[in-house]
Amino acid sequence: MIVTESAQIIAHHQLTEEIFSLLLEAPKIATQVKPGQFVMIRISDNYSFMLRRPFAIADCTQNNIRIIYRVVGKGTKELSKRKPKENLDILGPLGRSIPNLKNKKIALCAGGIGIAPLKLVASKLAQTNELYLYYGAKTKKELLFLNELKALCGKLILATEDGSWGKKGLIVNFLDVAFFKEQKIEVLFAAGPLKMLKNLKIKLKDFPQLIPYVFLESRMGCGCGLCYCCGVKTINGEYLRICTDGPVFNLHQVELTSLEL
Amino acid sequence: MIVTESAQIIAHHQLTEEIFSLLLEAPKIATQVKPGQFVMIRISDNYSFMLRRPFAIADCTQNNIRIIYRVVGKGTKELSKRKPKENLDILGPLGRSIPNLKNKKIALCAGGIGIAPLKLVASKLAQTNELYLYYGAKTKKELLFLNELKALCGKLILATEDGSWGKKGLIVNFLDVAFFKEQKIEVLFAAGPLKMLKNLKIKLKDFPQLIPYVFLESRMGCGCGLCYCCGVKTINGEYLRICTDGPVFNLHQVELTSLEL
Amino acid sequence: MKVTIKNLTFKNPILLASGTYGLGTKFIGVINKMGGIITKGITVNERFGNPLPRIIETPSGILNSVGLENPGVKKFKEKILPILSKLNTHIFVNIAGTTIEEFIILTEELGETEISGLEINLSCPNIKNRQRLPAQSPKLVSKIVSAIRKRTNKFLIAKLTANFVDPLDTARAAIDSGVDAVSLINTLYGIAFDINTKKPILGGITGGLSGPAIKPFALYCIWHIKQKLDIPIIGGGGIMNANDVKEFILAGAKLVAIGSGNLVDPFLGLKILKELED
Amino acid sequence: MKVTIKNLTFKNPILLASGTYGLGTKFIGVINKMGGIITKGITVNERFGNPLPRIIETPSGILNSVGLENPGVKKFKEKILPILSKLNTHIFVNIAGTTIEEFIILTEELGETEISGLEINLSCPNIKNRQRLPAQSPKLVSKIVSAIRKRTNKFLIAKLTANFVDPLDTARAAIDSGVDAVSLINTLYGIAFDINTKKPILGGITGGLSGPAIKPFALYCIWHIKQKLDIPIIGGGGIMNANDVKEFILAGAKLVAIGSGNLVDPFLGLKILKELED
Ligand SMILES: Cc1cc2nc3c(=O)[nH]c(=O)nc-3n(C[C@H](O)[C@H](O)[C@H](O)COP(=O)(O)OP(=O)(O)OC[C@H]3O[C@@H](n4cnc5c(N)ncnc54)[C@H](O)[C@@H]3O)c2cc1C
Ligand SMILES: Cc1cc2nc3c(=O)[nH]c(=O)nc-3n(C[C@H](O)[C@H](O)[C@H](O)COP(=O)(O)OP(=O)(O)OC[C@H]3O[C@@H](n4cnc5c(N)ncnc54)[C@H](O)[C@@H]3O)c2cc1C
Ligand SMILES: Cc1cc2nc3c(=O)[nH]c(=O)nc-3n(C[C@H](O)[C@H](O)[C@H](O)COP(=O)(O)O)c2cc1C
Ligand SMILES: Cc1cc2nc3c(=O)[nH]c(=O)nc-3n(C[C@H](O)[C@H](O)[C@H](O)COP(=O)(O)O)c2cc1C
Ligand code: FES
Ligand code: FES
Repeated sequence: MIVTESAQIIAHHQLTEEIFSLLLEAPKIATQVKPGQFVMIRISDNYSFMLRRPFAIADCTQNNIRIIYRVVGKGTKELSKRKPKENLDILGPLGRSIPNLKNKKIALCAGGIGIAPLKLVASKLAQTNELYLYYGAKTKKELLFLNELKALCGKLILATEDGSWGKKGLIVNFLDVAFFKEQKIEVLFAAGPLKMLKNLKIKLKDFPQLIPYVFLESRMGCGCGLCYCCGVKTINGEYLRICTDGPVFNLHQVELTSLEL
Repeated sequence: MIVTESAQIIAHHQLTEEIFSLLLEAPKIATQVKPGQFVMIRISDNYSFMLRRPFAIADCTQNNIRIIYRVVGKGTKELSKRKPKENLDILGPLGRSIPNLKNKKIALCAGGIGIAPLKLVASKLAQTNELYLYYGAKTKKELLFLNELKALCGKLILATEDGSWGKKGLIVNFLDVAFFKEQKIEVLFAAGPLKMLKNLKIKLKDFPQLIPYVFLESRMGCGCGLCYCCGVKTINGEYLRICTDGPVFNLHQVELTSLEL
Repeated sequence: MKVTIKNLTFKNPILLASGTYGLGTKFIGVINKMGGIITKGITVNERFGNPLPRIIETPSGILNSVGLENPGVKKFKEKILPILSKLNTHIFVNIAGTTIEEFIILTEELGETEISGLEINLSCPNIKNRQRLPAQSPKLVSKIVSAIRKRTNKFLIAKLTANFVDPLDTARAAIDSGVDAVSLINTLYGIAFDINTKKPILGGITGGLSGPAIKPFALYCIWHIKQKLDIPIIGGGGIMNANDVKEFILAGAKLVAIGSGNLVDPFLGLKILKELED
Repeated sequence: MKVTIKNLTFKNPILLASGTYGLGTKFIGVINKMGGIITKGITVNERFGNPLPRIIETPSGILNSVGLENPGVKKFKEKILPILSKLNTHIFVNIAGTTIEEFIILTEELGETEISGLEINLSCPNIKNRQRLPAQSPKLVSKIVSAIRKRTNKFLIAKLTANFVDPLDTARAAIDSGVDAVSLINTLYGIAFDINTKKPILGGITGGLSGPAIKPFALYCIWHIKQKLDIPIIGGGGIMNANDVKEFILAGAKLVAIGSGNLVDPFLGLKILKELED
């Protein structure tokens, strides 16, 4: 059941110049969370920030949830100023869970802050599946949580755009058809910038057997199916709600071009 | 010259449940201040507080100015949350100086937070005049700066509404015609709630010789004569600007009934 | 807090405004406590709505260009109405025709169903290629309302606009033509530009402005009508708390509608109700 | 950043809007750097304005009911004009008649003075007992503008409204009747209630809504006119920074006017200019 909760900030750390980790005590939401879901955070109770901001749930325990976010605009900038002990009004859990998968070989492909939703996905799927993580970022400093991820995934393929760690280049380029075939990888979960998902879509022509799930983003009004403001066009031309039908979609079913923010 | 200044908060103390003292480093304004003047403080740079809030300058040194304020609404409440080291955008100095007076016997009459402007007035006038301070508040706790004031004024008459200190009752009631005559008190400066000024106006019928200056308040837009939003009706029916013609007026010249907020 | 208008009694004066609470199938617990809910605008044919982005934040406001995405009246009757008929409050379906004929079809499709009434959407700014809103012309308002009134006995609300028209004129036309209440103000026209791309930000180019930003203007419109015309008004525009509700009632509204506030907090209706009861 | 319209060249596109920079006698250093200043509205007779309070804050906006307090055109010419004539920028006097005859008097009094032009205030919402604003009727706009145009060669600006009228219609009327530019949007209608006293807060009961709250609507109005009519527009409504200025220019404004922003910061014009130059 979706609820609003006044969540106390337990910890708030700056991980890189732009990326922050926010740990919130939100038991009413935490007890319900499924991987793939997100929350909407109210940045402030004044009207300078009318709209809540959506963030994936990156970690979840009995009482707490963690958000990993990048400062990109005025809302995330303001959020980054919030201090432990302060409270934030959050709405959640929102969106649908990822499908229930067992005994599969699954690839995860994270670009930059796309690691946030995939972290929780990985910790869930790792229990009953074999995971291969493809993880790319701009620089070494932005490759986060490597130890935790190593513990969850059988194999890690890392890349940075500047070559400061792992392979040099965009992570999508390192998805290898031969390897996927050989390892019998059947499912992919990908999260990252729209550009990455577009590259992925092209690349996937070579992976006809793979079921590619992707995390989509769109500007949101309500986050819970009331306003019809979020959406992604399906190949049939209708819109699906990212907030209630997603945020995870089969990449073959959706038109990424409809998502320009 | 009126300027805007990003003033650092040097100290911010809670004096009573509702009253705060705010010390600001504002050299560009401080060097120009004359008693009677005020500043306009921008509560926040977001648009929840479109209008600046006016406050009397209560103390002034080479570099610093002090504001004494009572939390009465959303702006002062927000202001009370600001911490030392933070900056506030202030506009000033605004309004006109009190008249230049020398070798006079002068009474000051402060009701509650009305002590704020009269404090600076007292420290200025004390240099060349003999001062009599009438100071009333709700309770003993709200009678502030008594030591400082004692050092400036030859005589202090104190009153509280609940009788917890000094005389019991409204301070205006203790202005005594016989005493004023006897002491040859020629000028009065009064600051306090509108209700007090109204009582004073009635009372003054008994003091025909006295020149009564009062500090007036009105909702303000600009604080500097641009918007015609502040004002007090004169006995001729025209409006004077409180921000540029005041805030100090001769009580005989103005219609207090025009000032209901 | 009961309010009665004509044959309908509302358990409290708070409605959930059209387009801000979906079709009425979510947060049923909230809906059932409200005076009523008005569905998203329903059109004759299914509409997929405008390209993204459909919503942006403005100072104390929201600009949206959803563009009436909805399943169309047939699917709505088939799939949604059965769910709504289980609700324990007044249900109004917001109908959005682009021609009189369409309004007539919508009325005929919905006029005999189990709903409490229809809100006639004469003022949606998010339809392309439309020169003027019907609610900008008292004549058009009369024509559409009369055509609908002839075909149903249901409670009728005219959703008017305050864009480029004096709503007193259109309110008079609507009431004279037989509606039971008028509802206003809908969103104001709005646009926003991206100064980097130099293009409008919204997928629909222009949008509708709502939220606290428009509240003083919304209050004015209601007060202004009420000075001249003693009619039942459903007031809205920027309601975010119980004090806002009280202001709208002081201005002359009999019922109020929460719009953008529902997006900020889907439980706002409940919270306001609680504040009002205290 | 120079802008030329007809016979006038502005050193930059930023004007100080009527009513928000007094009569032009204060902060001369700021005024001289601007493209121009428009004075507070001047009437035939001295006006003392509305009772207090005259200004209140709304979400991202300001509601004012100053009521055109001003010394009247005679005193203005005598005491203020000599000061203004020393300014080193364009000076426009905002004239506010309540009848055509008054507009004619104002034009005759000011049409031969050393100012750059007149802004014809057809849209001040703060005059009591006025049913409609002149700027709500294209016909009235034509009539007033034509009468003024006949009597002066000065640069003429029509200050229009977006309250209850399509400003495209009135802009067309104004231009066809001979103004050199139109200026909009003036304040929107607004009211606010004190929920304790249950009365309107403003001394003038109703007021004019300005500030960032109305910006998306103001941008819309300008964009909307510009789609159909290629005329010089002075745009304003909620300008608080350089990006806002850019948005208005993208919407189609040739010049912009800072209003409420001057109250928040009398140096805002300078600050925006600096931001634009960087
Ligand atoms: C389901 C979902 C999950 C997300 N999870 C994460 C996460 O875990 N970590 C993270 O860093 N970011 C995440 N994002 C993106 C994040 O919501 C935006 O970066 C954030 O809203 C930007 O706000 P802003 O005010 O700083 O940016 P501004 O650009 O100033 O925002 C302006 C408006 O655009 C919206 N907006 C801007 N960028 C996006 C975007 N990419 N997606 C949706 N709305 C946007 C904002 O919400 C706001 O309404 C997620 C988005 C969605 C839809
Ligand atoms: C020249 C001048 C000097 C002042 N000096 C002091 C001082 O030294 N100490 C002090 O505590 N107070 C002083 N005041 C009053 C102070 O400005 C108000 O208490 C304050 O603005 C209230 O703001 P708020 O947002 O908390 O109240 P709200 O009631 O929420 O404010 C709503 C609006 O009304 C205005 N307003 C409310 N009360 C007043 C008032 N009394 N005068 C003017 N505007 C008001 C606010 O500025 C704001 O725009 C002075 C006022 C003036 C005009
Ligand atoms: C996202 C969104 C969608 C809307 N859709 C509709 C609609 O379909 N039909 C309608 O009559 N009004 C629609 N409205 C207008 C609202 O019902 C309401 O009249 C308006 O938003 C003003 O109220 P507010 O300021 O409380 O939001 C919509 C508003 C928003 C914000
Ligand atoms: C306090 C105040 C007084 C005003 N007085 C006048 C006036 O006398 N004549 C006029 O044409 N406009 C007047 N206006 C309107 C402004 O010139 C401007 O058009 C309007 O405020 C919108 O711009 P803004 O949002 O930047 O304030 C006034 C506005 C304010 C806030
Ligand atoms: S954000 Fe409102 S429906 Fe998805
Ligand atoms: S507050 Fe603007 S003129 Fe005094």
